[in-house]
Amino acid sequence: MSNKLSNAQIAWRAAQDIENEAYVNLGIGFPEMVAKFQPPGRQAIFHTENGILNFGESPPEGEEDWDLINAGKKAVTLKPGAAFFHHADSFAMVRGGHLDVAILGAYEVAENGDLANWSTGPKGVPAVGGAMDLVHGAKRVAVITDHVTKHGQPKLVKRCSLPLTGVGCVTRIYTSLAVIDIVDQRFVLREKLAGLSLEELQAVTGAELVIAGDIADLVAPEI
Amino acid sequence: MSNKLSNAQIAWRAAQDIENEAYVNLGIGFPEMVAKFQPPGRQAIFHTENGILNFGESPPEGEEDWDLINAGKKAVTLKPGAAFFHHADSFAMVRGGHLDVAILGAYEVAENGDLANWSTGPKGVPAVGGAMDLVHGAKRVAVITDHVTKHGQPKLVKRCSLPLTGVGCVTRIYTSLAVIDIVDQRFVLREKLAGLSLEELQAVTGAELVIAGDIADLVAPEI
Amino acid sequence: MDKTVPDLAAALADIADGMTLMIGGFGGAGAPIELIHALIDRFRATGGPTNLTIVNNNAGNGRIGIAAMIDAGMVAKMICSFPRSADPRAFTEKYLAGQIELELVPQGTLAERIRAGGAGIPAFYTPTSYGTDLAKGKPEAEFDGRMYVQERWLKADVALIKAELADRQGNLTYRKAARNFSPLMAAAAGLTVVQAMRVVEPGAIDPEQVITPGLFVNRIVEIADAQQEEALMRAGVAYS
Amino acid sequence: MDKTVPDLAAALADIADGMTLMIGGFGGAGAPIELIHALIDRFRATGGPTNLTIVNNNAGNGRIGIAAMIDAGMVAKMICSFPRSADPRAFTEKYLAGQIELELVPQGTLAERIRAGGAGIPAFYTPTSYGTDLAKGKPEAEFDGRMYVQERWLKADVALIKAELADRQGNLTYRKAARNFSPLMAAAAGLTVVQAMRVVEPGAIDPEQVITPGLFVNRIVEIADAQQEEALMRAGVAYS
Repeated sequence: MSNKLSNAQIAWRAAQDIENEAYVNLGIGFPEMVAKFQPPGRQAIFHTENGILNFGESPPEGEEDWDLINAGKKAVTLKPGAAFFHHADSFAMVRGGHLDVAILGAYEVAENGDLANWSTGPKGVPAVGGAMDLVHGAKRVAVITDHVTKHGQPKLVKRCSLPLTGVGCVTRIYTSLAVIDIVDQRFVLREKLAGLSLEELQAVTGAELVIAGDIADLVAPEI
Repeated sequence: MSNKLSNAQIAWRAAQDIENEAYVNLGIGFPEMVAKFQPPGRQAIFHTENGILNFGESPPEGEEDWDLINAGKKAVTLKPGAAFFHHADSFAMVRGGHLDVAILGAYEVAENGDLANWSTGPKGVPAVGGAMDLVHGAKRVAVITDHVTKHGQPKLVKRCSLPLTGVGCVTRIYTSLAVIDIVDQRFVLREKLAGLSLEELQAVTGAELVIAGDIADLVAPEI
Repeated sequence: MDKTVPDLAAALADIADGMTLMIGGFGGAGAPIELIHALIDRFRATGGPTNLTIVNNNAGNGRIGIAAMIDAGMVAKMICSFPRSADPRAFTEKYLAGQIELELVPQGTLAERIRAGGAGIPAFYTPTSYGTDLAKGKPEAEFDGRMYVQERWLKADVALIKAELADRQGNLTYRKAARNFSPLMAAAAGLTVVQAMRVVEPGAIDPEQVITPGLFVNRIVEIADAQQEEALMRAGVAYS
Repeated sequence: MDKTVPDLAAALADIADGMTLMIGGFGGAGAPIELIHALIDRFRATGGPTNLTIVNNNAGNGRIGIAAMIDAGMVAKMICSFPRSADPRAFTEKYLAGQIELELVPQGTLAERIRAGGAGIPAFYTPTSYGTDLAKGKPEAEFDGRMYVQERWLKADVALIKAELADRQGNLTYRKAARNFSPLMAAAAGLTVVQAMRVVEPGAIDPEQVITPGLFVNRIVEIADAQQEEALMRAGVAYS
């Protein structure tokens, strides 16, 4: 086993928790990868902020219709039973709690459920998109992320240092090393890589990992 | 000339002030009569609260479609260019100020523009419908009414005694005796029946009639 | 994904005493008569559901639909804008006898409160009702020199609505002005139950022509020969 | 009633310095390229309109559309959720040089503020942005134990939007996901200008399928061979 999961493997693991027929929004970028790892026999219905429900994969290159795109401005296709709607109706679905799952990326997640994923500080051009809406938009808001930054610093922290996207909004985190729930403002460890000791995991985590019940092995296929 | 205009004649007079291609909402009951007195060459577009724009007259008896009704629950027809929409969109049109004219009935209108037309007091079953929305819903909110109650009491008053529909919302009043604008919280007389003296009109009006400029004769054809 | 259920009884399962029900329709247009009458049947057979709060523009007409629910004694409270009709006996009698509660809401405010309930907007400001008895006790605020009343969202446990077409995923269209409150109610209820004139396969409704997207719908029952409330009224039908 | 105008110049008449313009589209889908480029032409010929505030989800891409307006120096302020794109040079350069103002609004809040502007709702509460930098200075309130931020309506002097079909009375349909913000903007602007792929006679659009009813529309110009912004981008076209 490699010493951490790849992004594709993290996305695979997150996909295993999406129920059949769930309504799901995947944040732009890395989270979009979750769609292709739905377990056999399950079919989620995907929502995109710009006004489509039940869209499918990208069309072959050269067959794009640029009036049929997702929130990341990628060309998509439609599945049978798709619907178009305007932006206020789209965010009524989000803000109104009609989605079952939203899966987002993260710069930092704090043990109190706070998420920072839109701004790395005052430099450059700020851009927020739909992130601040989505964190209040689903019955379950999950994060997928590498466990540490590219400099090796913890991304799971006691309190976020970067500008917040939302307060107390994250309920589960899938990382390259572990699966962690946020319960009563604490990180509760559910799964970790088999080859990794609890001490090693704690050492790269910025807040205490609570043990409550069995810790399963985090496993994902080679992808 | 009769000593007062009939309801049909009041409706006719109000119809003369509706510009060609205006978007208009007519309150249920008496105000609905205004639609049939549009001057030749003018065609208003009528809105009904329950979600139709550009509806037309009632169909012949026996040809009603009871899914195609107006706010008064009367069967209507559609004109070319009609549109259906849901109730929130319908009242977005109203509240958002997208109608040019709303014409309503009245129990009382006060010189400060207050209107009472939904409740005659605490007895019986109260019902408000769309009246409180419509009074804030048009660039011009006009009232059509007999000048006095059936007991001969003024309906144009200094301050309303009945429960209000809206505050300071009425801009013009068409009565059986006169046409009156509300300007700076005063009744400004514009037209009166030729056979009626100013003193006679003032005697059946509950607040001072201000004279500002010429008073035209109020005339309407026999209908 | 198939949200169709075999019959009215399955469609109405889990509707319990004390719940708030939004019922689509404006007058007879859009009134889900078969769903309502099946719920009355259940009440007669089992004594429940009762003590219901009903949200609709009106408070029933004659002896059918919502009026028949009131007659049957299932309704504790009406939230509506216009509890009058051609034949308002059912509500009027109970109201004057103090046996039913009324929350009177201006029609546009009712629509917007339901829309807010579905859209996750807990409160909004409207000019409607400012300075009137219906604004009493509500917060007021000034914006850009004009006064407004704060209104709260309205949600329900269940919505009962009537659609023209429904695909199995719950995408809906409505017939003419039968649309009215139904798309708003579908979004504002925890459980949305639809009676459709026709159930079609996903893909049969043009995605640009869907009025209520399927994620707002939980159960669909096909009632091909659905009755129109106004037509029943004029035929003198009574369900009380 | 005929709201069509003969050409782009007539469609854009009365757009003046300092105005707020809502421009439809999300990325390239729904971007009214011909209206935008004709406005740039007018600016180059006459020096106006300039000092504009533009409302759009994004802040332009490449050297066309809104990016070309920014490059031309017509834009004083952007109100948007995501001023990034495949090629955000036009905005980025001016922003970092302090030559353009940015009001950053979460995407759903932007949509709801525009919707509120059209619907006569001066303010509403949303959970979005609570506890973040984007809520700073805004009133907050608790409803049912949860905290919310008060947001204000957003209106504009002019909306520029792209439709699929327009009848002469202004009833509109949109193509696929090109709908996005356009129906909201049409309602929130004092003057709504539409470029339509095809103008049809009243009655040609099924009343149940109208997305934007005509009363929100003031002027329609038919641009049958309208360009798609994303396709122009990928073809390397520049209008700056």
